[in-house]
Amino acid sequence: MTQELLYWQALNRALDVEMAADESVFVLGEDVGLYGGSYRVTEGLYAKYGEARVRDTPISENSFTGLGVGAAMVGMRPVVEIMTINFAMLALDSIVNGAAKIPFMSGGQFPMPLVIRVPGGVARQLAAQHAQRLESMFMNVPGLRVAVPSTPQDAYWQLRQAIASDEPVVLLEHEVLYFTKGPVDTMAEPPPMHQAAIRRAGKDLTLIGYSRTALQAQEAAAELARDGIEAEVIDLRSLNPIDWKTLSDSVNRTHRALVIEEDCRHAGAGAEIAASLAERCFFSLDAPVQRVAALDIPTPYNGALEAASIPRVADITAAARALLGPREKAAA
Amino acid sequence: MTQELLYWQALNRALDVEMAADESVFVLGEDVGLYGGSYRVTEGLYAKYGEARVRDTPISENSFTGLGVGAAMVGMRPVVEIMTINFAMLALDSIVNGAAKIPFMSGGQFPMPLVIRVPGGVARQLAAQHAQRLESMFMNVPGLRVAVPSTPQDAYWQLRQAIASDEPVVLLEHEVLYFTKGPVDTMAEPPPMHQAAIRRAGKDLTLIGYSRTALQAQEAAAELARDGIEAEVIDLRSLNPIDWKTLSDSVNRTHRALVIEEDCRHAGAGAEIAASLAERCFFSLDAPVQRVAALDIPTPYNGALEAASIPRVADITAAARALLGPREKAAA
Amino acid sequence: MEREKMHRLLRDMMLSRVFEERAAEEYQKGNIVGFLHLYPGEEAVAAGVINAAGPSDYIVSTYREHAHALVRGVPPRAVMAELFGRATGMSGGMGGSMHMFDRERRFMGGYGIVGETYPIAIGIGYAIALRALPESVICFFGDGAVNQGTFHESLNMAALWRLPVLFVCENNHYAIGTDIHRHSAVPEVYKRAAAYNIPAEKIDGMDVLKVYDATRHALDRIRRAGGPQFLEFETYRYRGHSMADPGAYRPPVEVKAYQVIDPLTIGAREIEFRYPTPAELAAVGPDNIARLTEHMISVGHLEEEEVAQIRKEVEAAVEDAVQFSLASPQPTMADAWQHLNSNRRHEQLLQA
Amino acid sequence: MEREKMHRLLRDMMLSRVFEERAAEEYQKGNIVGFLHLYPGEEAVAAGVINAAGPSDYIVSTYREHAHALVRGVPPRAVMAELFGRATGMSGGMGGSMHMFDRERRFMGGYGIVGETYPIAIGIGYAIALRALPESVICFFGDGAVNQGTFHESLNMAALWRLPVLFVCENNHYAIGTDIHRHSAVPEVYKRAAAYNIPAEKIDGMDVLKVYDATRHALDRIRRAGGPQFLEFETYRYRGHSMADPGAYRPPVEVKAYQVIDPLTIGAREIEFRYPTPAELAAVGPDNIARLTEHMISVGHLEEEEVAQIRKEVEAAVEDAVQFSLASPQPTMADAWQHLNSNRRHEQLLQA
Ligand SMILES: Cc1ncc(C[n+]2csc(CCOP(=O)(O)OP(=O)(O)O)c2C)c(N)n1
Ligand SMILES: Cc1ncc(C[n+]2csc(CCOP(=O)(O)OP(=O)(O)O)c2C)c(N)n1
Ligand SMILES: [Mg+2]
Ligand SMILES: [Mg+2]
Repeated sequence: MTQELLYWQALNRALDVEMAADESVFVLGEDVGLYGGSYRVTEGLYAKYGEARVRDTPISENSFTGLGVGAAMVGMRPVVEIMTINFAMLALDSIVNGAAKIPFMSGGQFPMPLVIRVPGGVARQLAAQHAQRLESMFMNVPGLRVAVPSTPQDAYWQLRQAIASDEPVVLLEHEVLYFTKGPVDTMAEPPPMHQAAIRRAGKDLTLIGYSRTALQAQEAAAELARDGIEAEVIDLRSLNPIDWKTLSDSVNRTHRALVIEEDCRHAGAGAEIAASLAERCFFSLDAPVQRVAALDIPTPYNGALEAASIPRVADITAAARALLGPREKAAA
Repeated sequence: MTQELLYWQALNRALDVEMAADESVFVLGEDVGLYGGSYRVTEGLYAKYGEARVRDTPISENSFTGLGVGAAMVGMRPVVEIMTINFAMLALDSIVNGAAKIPFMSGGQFPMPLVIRVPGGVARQLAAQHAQRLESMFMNVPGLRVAVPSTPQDAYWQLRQAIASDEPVVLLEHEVLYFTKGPVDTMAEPPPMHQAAIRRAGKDLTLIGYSRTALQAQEAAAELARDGIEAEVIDLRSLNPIDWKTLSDSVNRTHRALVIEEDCRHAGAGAEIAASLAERCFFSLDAPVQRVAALDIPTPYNGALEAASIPRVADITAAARALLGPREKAAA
Repeated sequence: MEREKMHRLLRDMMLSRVFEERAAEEYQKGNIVGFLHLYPGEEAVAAGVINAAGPSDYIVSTYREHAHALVRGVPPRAVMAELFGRATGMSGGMGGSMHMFDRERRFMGGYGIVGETYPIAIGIGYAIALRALPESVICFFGDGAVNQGTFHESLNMAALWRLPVLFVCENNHYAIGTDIHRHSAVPEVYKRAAAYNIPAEKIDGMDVLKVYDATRHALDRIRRAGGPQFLEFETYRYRGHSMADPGAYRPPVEVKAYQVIDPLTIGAREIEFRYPTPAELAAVGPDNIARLTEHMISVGHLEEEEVAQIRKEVEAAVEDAVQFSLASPQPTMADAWQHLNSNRRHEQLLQA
Repeated sequence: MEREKMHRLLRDMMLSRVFEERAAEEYQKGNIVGFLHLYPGEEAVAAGVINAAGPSDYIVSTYREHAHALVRGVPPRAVMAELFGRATGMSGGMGGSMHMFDRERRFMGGYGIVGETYPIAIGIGYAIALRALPESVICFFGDGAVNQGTFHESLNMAALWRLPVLFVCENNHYAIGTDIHRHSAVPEVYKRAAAYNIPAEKIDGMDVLKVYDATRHALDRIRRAGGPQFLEFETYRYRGHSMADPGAYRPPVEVKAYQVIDPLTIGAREIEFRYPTPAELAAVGPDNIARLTEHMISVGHLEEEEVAQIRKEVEAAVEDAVQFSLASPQPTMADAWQHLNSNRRHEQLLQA
């Protein structure tokens, strides 16, 4: 059954379905209950499932995330909401040294059916401390899976898959996407949680994005199409693991790749993607894999500077055109 | 004046010189005082400078690191020792949201002459929680400088430069290097803190390492030389900023690059290096930039598995040989 | 207390109130963007505490810090221009509402991550102690912030090393939408300082004279005896947590109870948690402010007409701040890079 | 207390002691590598607390957890093999000294980052509370660990939601080389629980019978009344913090003072903070162990010969554990990957 839903509603629906189906699923975080969630994702659940299963926590990120870890070890399926990713650094020990390592360190004795939901990214003028991205940080943690839905449909699917998974999953939700709308089919069989999606087919170059940048890549592709440039757009959907096959198949066809990331460029998420593709597709690349990334600067509060510090659609189209330049030369 | 010193002694000497010269320099961390430091780096300083300037702290990483941030804002020059990098995740908020952002967020009003010393890397069978690397995590933070000395001389120079700097510097010290010996010239003019060093000249390929892997690269190069392969070895010395010019000049000459990192491969430090070199040297590369990296697995306690989980010299020589394979083909 | 001082307190509180209400208005117009956490209802704390501090004391504040900055003497122009993100703002437009700094006035910043003020404050305190200076640090935080691990860690160190830090809890009973009884096992915040042997008191934070006196005494004790002190001020915010919060989680009856404290109730509309219209704003009046006003009039320190006069003055100052901000230049990307690299000094980076 | 129970306590303490001394020896031989934190001196705590728990209670421990595992009933073979890094170890050789887990016995792991046990414990407690089961969680931590932010955060939540957690502080007066008076503003650890309204008691941790009784009562209170309890046990470690610590920071006179508690002083050499030679090890004897021994003899629950008999038994068990470990296979890299992916179940990853 397909409905038009907002991104937050899709997440809300996914939580509701899983909580109704399985008593071991519970939600906790700051203001997820009575208040209804900062981005409304948990709206209505407190009334429906009660305060024990929709638990408002004190401002104690490391400990309530660790609480989720402990509960997951004994078979609960906690969904921890860290109000925004900016506070996730406080909880990093519980995530990295707890959730990601316990199954391994114990010699495989314990499951870790823990989901950590984190709204993040650069929203609108929230300034340097409230505009973290951190995707590369989570990517570098073995034992952690990182999903980055860009559409309401993926938000719905991937949150349900994350809850069903016995591995710890970090779900990075982009703050700017909560009020975007899209069709959600609640009956269809979802693709694997980490499978990349080709959002648009094209032969001239491959644009690679995730979360918000996947949408920007599609906008850029539409604009490029007006000039006769056919960009293929891949939405990664998962940053760990990464669906390399879909990526290299595309790049081997287009011979050019542009990675779009909101992470700061230096050692950001795009570095891994660019490095791996440059290696995997070396002999088929006609130009260096390029990155359109955020500037290596803390996010300024000022609106114009903030906007200039992260990728804009115009940056993507400009980079795409520049990337195609050498091809013409090579062909000539 | 040149002396043979152990790596820890060189650091100790650097602290002593700076503390003697400037009253605003003080040291703090767990067991840095009475106990003399886990790796002896602060040995003797408690007796010489007293407990106020060599401060033993409670086990409260986020707060004592933040204490350093506050003290630096009013002109002190704190040197915080986080006993090992494994505990640095607890202090990440103070480092990332405090030290790295305050100078910027305040519109340039505050200096941040803070040094954070962190022993880290994979030592010997300390298991998953005590074998973090995290270099890519620090690299991704704009506003933070990251130095990675591999020799006693660099340890001495870079710690002194870090203390003299008004920018926040993370000094990553490798636990395995503390008891390595080398000449230290205390009078010579040091190179810039972030300048890479060519440790060995060669024409066939460029091996790029940092901290412990820079030494492994030199060992590998010596071995390759026996087979007539002349590897150039670059020691990065700094991970943020990176001395791209020295790197690309070398790769443009050798046409092949191998990055050696102890970070886990997926989104590790090597990803940035490989991605940037693949981009900068695209037209002069004869083979893909390759990485020899740690496996994407938490570090096993078992000794043999631990050793197999991080780069060994044999892995480097094997990768170097494999990398040279295609050249012969191309030449043929 | 001398007349002069009381006038100062009253003016500061009125300026804070008018400034914040105008900020809300400018937010609705789109001149201010992002998170905006306003202070109405809590003015007695900022005015009482900061007026009791000396110029060589340091202030460490939170994301709800505009009033703190104003009371500290930062010109309304610089505060408003920061909210507007202009180059003339306190932080050059880089920090915005949550990150206001003024080095000269020892206003050491507003911090946006809950619990960050403690370590910064003890760091400044440590520097003071090392240099044996007769200075103190005032560390602000809310009732919700008390549950962050840094509270525990930092208070322990402050007590252990006898650092000159005054911990000031602005207890407005809520961490966003979570009532203190739902976030703290011991809701009497000041009692938690006992775990570190830090002397602590609970004070009516709606009474600026009590706030001022308690702070003076606490700072005196720090100067005389050394070591930290702790003050909890019970207060209340009339608005939602931020401009994004409708505040629907608070029972109207509770809000009413706090109004009773207030001898005048002109502020009533405000507490319905709609954003006030300009007309309503004009009608917004005293409460903790009214209390001081009444007191001053009753002891003969103030005439009715003076109140109107002060209000006119602060309104003019705020209007001027808005006009100044509107006319101020936007910072450029070059400014941003310069701020980032402000501490690089003479060092030349290699081609990076 | 019945004879049976006392015998059990004595045997557990002796096994723990002998096991740890042998581990030190195997460390010196190179069969054990990495950090090795030993427990001699503190056995009364592990034995008393864990024997008072039921099989459905959970244990969350630190990096100094071998004795906790042994008392919980994990075969010495599995504990030793883990120290040896063998596939037959408690954690398959993946965890080592600091990370021992036994799911079946509800031994929920040793954690190496100070302060990690609190959140894990309240998480398990939360699960128990949600399911309304008659179970508890025992959460171990040291005196140094009390200063970590998670202590504060987790105890608050445990109290707020009345979780069935018994917090157990093993106060051996040191965080590595830092004496409790130099790391805690309030060195009476149990008093700090008052900040969360958690009932707390301080107990002589050198007296296993007191430890056992206090734990029983605390667990009873949890079962009857719900909500957390807090016990502080004063104890002492005779060795350095780990095998890498010569312990030179402790004045000999202090160590002597703790020996006085001990009716027999055969352990004396150990506290010179050299690693004991095999000959010395053989001579190592009781202290808190001796205390129980004396008591049992005096009340007629034990004969002198029985002591020697038990010692022989535990020595044989430890010898057997060492031989077993030596003969055990090393884990392979395939094992490591399998442990990492143990929870992937049927899911097929795309070619990654
Ligand atoms: C570490 C962290 N967690 C969560 C938030 C989101 N947040 C911002 S303010 C706030 C409530 C703080 O309450 P309190 O300390 O009482 O201060 P008040 O807003 O009432 O002045 C929360 C949860 C944050 N900024 N930082
Ligand atoms: C977060 C963190 N910081 C520092 C360390 C290093 N460290 C290991 S044990 C220890 C002392 C802990 O003391 P205590 O809690 O009293 O336990 P004890 O070792 O005395 O049993 C320290 C500082 C660590 N493992 N984790
Ligand atoms: Mg509050
Ligand atoms: Mg201890």
